Amino acid sequence: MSYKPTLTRTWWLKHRFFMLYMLREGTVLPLVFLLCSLSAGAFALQSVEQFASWQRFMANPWVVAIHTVALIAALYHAFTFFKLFPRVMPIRVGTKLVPPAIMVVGQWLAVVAVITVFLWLFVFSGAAHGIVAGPGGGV
Amino acid sequence: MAANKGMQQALVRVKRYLPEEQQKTQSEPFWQEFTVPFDESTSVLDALNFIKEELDPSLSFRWSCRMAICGSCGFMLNGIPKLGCKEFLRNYSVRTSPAQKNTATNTSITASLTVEPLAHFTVERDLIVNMDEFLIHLEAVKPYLIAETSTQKQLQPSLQTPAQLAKYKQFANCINCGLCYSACPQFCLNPEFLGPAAIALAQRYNLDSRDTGKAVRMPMLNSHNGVWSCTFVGFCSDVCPKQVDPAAAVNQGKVESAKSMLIQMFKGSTAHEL
Amino acid sequence: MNANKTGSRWQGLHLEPLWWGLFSAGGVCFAVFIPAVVLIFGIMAPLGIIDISYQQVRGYYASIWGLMFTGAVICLPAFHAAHRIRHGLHDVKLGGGLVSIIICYGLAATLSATTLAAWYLLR
Amino acid sequence: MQQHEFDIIVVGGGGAGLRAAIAAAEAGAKAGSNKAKPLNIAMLSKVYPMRSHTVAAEGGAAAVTRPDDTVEAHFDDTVAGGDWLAEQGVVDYFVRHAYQELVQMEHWGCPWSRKPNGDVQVRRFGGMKTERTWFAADKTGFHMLHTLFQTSLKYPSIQRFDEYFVLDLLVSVQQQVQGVLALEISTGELHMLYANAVIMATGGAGRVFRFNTNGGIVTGDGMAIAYRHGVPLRDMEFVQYHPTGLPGSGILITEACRGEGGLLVNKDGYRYLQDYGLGPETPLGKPENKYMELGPRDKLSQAFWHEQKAGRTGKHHGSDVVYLDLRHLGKAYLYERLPFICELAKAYVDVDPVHELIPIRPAVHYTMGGIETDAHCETTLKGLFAAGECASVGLHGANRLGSNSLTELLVFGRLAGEQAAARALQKGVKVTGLEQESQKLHKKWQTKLHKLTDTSQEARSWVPIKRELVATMETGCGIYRDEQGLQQALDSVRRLQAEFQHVRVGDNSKAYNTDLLHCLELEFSLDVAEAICLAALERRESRGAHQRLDADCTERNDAEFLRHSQVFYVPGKAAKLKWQAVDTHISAPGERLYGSAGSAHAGAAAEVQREPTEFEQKQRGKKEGSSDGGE
Ligand SMILES: Cc1cc2nc3c(=O)[nH]c(=O)nc-3n(C[C@H](O)[C@H](O)[C@H](O)COP(=O)(O)OP(=O)(O)OC[C@H]3O[C@@H](n4cnc5c(N)ncnc54)[C@H](O)[C@@H]3O)c2cc1C
Ligand code: SF4
Ligand code: F3S
Ligand code: FES
Repeated sequence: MSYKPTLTRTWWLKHRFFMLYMLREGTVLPLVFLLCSLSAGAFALQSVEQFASWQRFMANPWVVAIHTVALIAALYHAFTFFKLFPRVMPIRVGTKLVPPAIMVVGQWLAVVAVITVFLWLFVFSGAAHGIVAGPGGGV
Repeated sequence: MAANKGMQQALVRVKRYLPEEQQKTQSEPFWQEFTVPFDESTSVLDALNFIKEELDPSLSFRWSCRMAICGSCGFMLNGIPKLGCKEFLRNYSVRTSPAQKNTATNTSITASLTVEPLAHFTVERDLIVNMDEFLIHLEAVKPYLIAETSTQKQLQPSLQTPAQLAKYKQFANCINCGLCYSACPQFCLNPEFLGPAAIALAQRYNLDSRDTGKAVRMPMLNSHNGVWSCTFVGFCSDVCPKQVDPAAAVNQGKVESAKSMLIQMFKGSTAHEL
Repeated sequence: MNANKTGSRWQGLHLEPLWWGLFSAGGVCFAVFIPAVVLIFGIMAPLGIIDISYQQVRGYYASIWGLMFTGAVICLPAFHAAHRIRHGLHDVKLGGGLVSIIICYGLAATLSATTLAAWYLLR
Repeated sequence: MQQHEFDIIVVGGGGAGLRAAIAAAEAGAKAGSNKAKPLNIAMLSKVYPMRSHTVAAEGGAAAVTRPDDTVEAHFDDTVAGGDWLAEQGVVDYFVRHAYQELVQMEHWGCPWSRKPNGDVQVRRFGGMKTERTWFAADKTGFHMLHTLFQTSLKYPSIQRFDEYFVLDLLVSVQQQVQGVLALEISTGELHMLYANAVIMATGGAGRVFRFNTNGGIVTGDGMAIAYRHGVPLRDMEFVQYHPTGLPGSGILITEACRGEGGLLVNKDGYRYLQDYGLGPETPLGKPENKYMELGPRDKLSQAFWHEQKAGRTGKHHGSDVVYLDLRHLGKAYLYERLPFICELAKAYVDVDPVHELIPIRPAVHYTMGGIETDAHCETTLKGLFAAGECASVGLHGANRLGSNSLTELLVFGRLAGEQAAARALQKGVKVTGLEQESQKLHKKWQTKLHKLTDTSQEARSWVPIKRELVATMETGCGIYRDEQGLQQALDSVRRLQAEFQHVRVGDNSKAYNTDLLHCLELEFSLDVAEAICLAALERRESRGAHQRLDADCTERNDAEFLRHSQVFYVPGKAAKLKWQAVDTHISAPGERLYGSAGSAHAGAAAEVQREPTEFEQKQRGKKEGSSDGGE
């Protein structure tokens, strides 16, 4: 003499919070594509030709589009992940919690730092050492 | 609460289920609509009491303290788990203008709201769900201080600094309202999942400087139905009326559980004091 | 219920903490490294905003840095993705149990292994 | 009808019920180690234990803790606070056991607020000479209740019957309690539970009044149940108004606000308490025990009444109010010490105490009286014990001091549990004809419930009766009373009792028939209300919370009324009242003075010297040991 409603497969469409949750989980879908592209790139380093064809593949507008989605997904993932981190590993000084906002900002600084390092590696240092695009390189 | 002048009208839709009648007629739970007068201070609980006293005495729901501390009055309000006594009709105003007309009383409806029993629990009648399902999970984590007290110590309180208190205090604020279970899809998908409040309570004791019972609580948390059924949906903390942040408790529990299992592997038996 | 008496080293253990550990580490990498990587290799280079050369990339990748890159940018994120997909399937009431585990983490492991092989072949 | 056998039955899952059940379980386990089996305990509650109204207590629990404090001082405060109507032997026992019980709570994990060095922190409270109130922020009752509930889960011998509504006691022809009859709320089924010892711990009866700090379940059920079996209700006229309830809802703003330094001002911003024998004004941020805002509750509520009459109160949504000022305490301190108050003020009157004044007014809070018990918590009915707010063990006299009640739950909850265990272990309690009695009781209630839910009759709602009852009590038995008003109230209540006979609930279903439950609660409330009115009418003097305005009654009159009132139930007729002597063997009645008048008078109260008993000496020894950890 009782009833128990169960979840339908589409439960997560019923509320904004759950949609955002699924979106967060869904960020890994473009990531998977990116991982495959990168893995292919690693193989393409075997020869200049293969690398060139990999670069052509990467320049395909559809591929660029998916990778743009992957970037947005990565940033959204970062946004959610950084917010969760201080709650999973709270840091206390005496009775006071280190404000989560500080930890969140710290993590974003790390992202910016990594982007800077990569840019430095491929743009500035590359130019400084006079390395130019090889045959078939560059688009 | 009588229908005073200067009061506005709210349309309250309530999910009804009368087990005996519906057993007989093999019918489904149904919706019933009520028009309820309200002012600035009318809580959803006040509205339900108005319905019960003035419109339909058969409407059943739980309540007790009416001050958001006893945890009785959890309902789904417009689909979100909330405490009826801490939510006010004024926050459910109908934004679409012009306001709907209630033909019966010829007054205009300025607020509207749906009330359902807490999700993910078995519904026993109207807005009353089976709370034993919740309590069984709570009891499973041995939620009491486990410590050896020598006779000498028994005469005096143990010391606990404010910093040690701060470590678990937040998790001790749970009022057992069950809202977090209604917010957690993983609990619905796996009703054996210990769930946010029970794990928060386990953490409350695990983190207490006076407690030495962590080793006996960990096997429960380590299991699939323990912390590992959670995917950090996080809605549990969003709806928690007491800022317990059970999602944090569960996910801190994952770190603890991983540690405890590692130690078990290396020690060659179940985790002792960590 | 007293696991202390009957418990062996393995009693009640399961692999979830391992998957979760990989997932978490992968999540950090996803958040911290992937934005830079996808920006450089997936967007800026293909669009010609910056130039990357075969020699330069190969030079970097064939070193120990390439191994670390593979770990942080391919393997860990792959396990992160596998974990989320496995749980996501459960969320929409698909698959489940051992099958999901084998498929999801299996694929992540395969991707990791092949990429590591690619790195090894360069040396 | 299902039947169950137990050794002990506890009715009520609040602080007192849980403490009693644990004590009984421990006593049973001790006895069990040399006997065959431990005692089986049933604990019934009409709500899940953690919903009991103990959960709402905010301020704290009192026990002598600081080295500069003494149990004698706690005794004096309590006895004077109760206007010498407390049973002094009982108070003495209480103050000596208070500390040990709070320490026990600490060992069970209660998250008491602490000093930086890790010692338990104590705060000021109204009517207390020294800081001695233990607290867990401003959710003391909540933390105590949950600690007790969770601790009770350790004891397999305690079997809970959650959401069982107790209807009646099973009493043998030999006038011994043999069990209880309860309604399983989820199914509507009747259960008979048998035991030689029954503990009533059903809480107060505040909901007999309209405007009050109590939750909806505080309807006096247990009082009425015992009363209907001939157990007197004692000192029922003493109903405490708490000076600081929120207008509209009546939700409590704890006395701890004033303990922490909060001020009360009228609409002109004037600290009016100095005009009512509580002055002189204490400087801002320097609260002094027993002065001004830290006077006892009855005096403060009475002061409000006078301000209201003089037109110096403000208005909040149609209610007359005065204001509580906490602003000078600062945000950080408020959030540490009074977080729940900040939450409540925000949610229910939309006021932020950090920046604004909280509108407040007196509200019914506590029933000092209740089921009469002796010093061992046993009632006149053999085997029936009572503890907590439903009981009148004689601790509070004519006015309860804030923070004495939470400690009472522990001290007398434990005592009741132990005494009940002793009774249950007694052999040779011969009872005959129980089967018959049980059948009779079952039949009686079956018929009654059937009548109440008889849908062939026209439904006559209990709602108008309840509304009239609570309004009647508020007008007739308010902060100030007089002959005419009380007589009217008593007549109205008796009329309502008669009208109740025609009530029919519209809902005749079995599962969760809350309409029926509210109706039964109302019937209990009506009996309790009659006792309150009758006792108040007959007490022609002013004492503690009972203040009369009619000529000859405005002063305390020890010659005639230094006595407990006892109201007896007479089936089918008007209740009867008797008077009972008060135990004043330690402290002779003196004048109740606060503020500077009180200080000038300090120590003047006659103290009868006597030899401490062996037990008390032991306690003192413990107490002395305990002082070391102080400030
Ligand atoms: C808002 C508020 C704040 C307070 N603050 C303080 C404070 O700071 N310090 C202090 O010392 N005191 C305080 N008090 C007083 C104190 O909290 C109460 O007196 C005390 O908690 C009562 O406890 P109890 O166990 O007797 O009853 P309760 O906690 O009310 O429990 C009664 C139990 O009996 C059960 N019951 C009742 N009727 C039936 C029935 N017919 N069948 C089955 N079960 C039944 C209920 O389900 C419940 O479990 C406060 C009171 C209020 C209202
Ligand atoms: S954690 Fe929060 S939402 Fe969950 S039961 Fe406790 S108080 Fe309610
Ligand atoms: S909503 Fe559920 S999945 Fe985890 S974070 Fe909360 S328990
Ligand atoms: S009635 Fe107690 S929490 Fe709402």
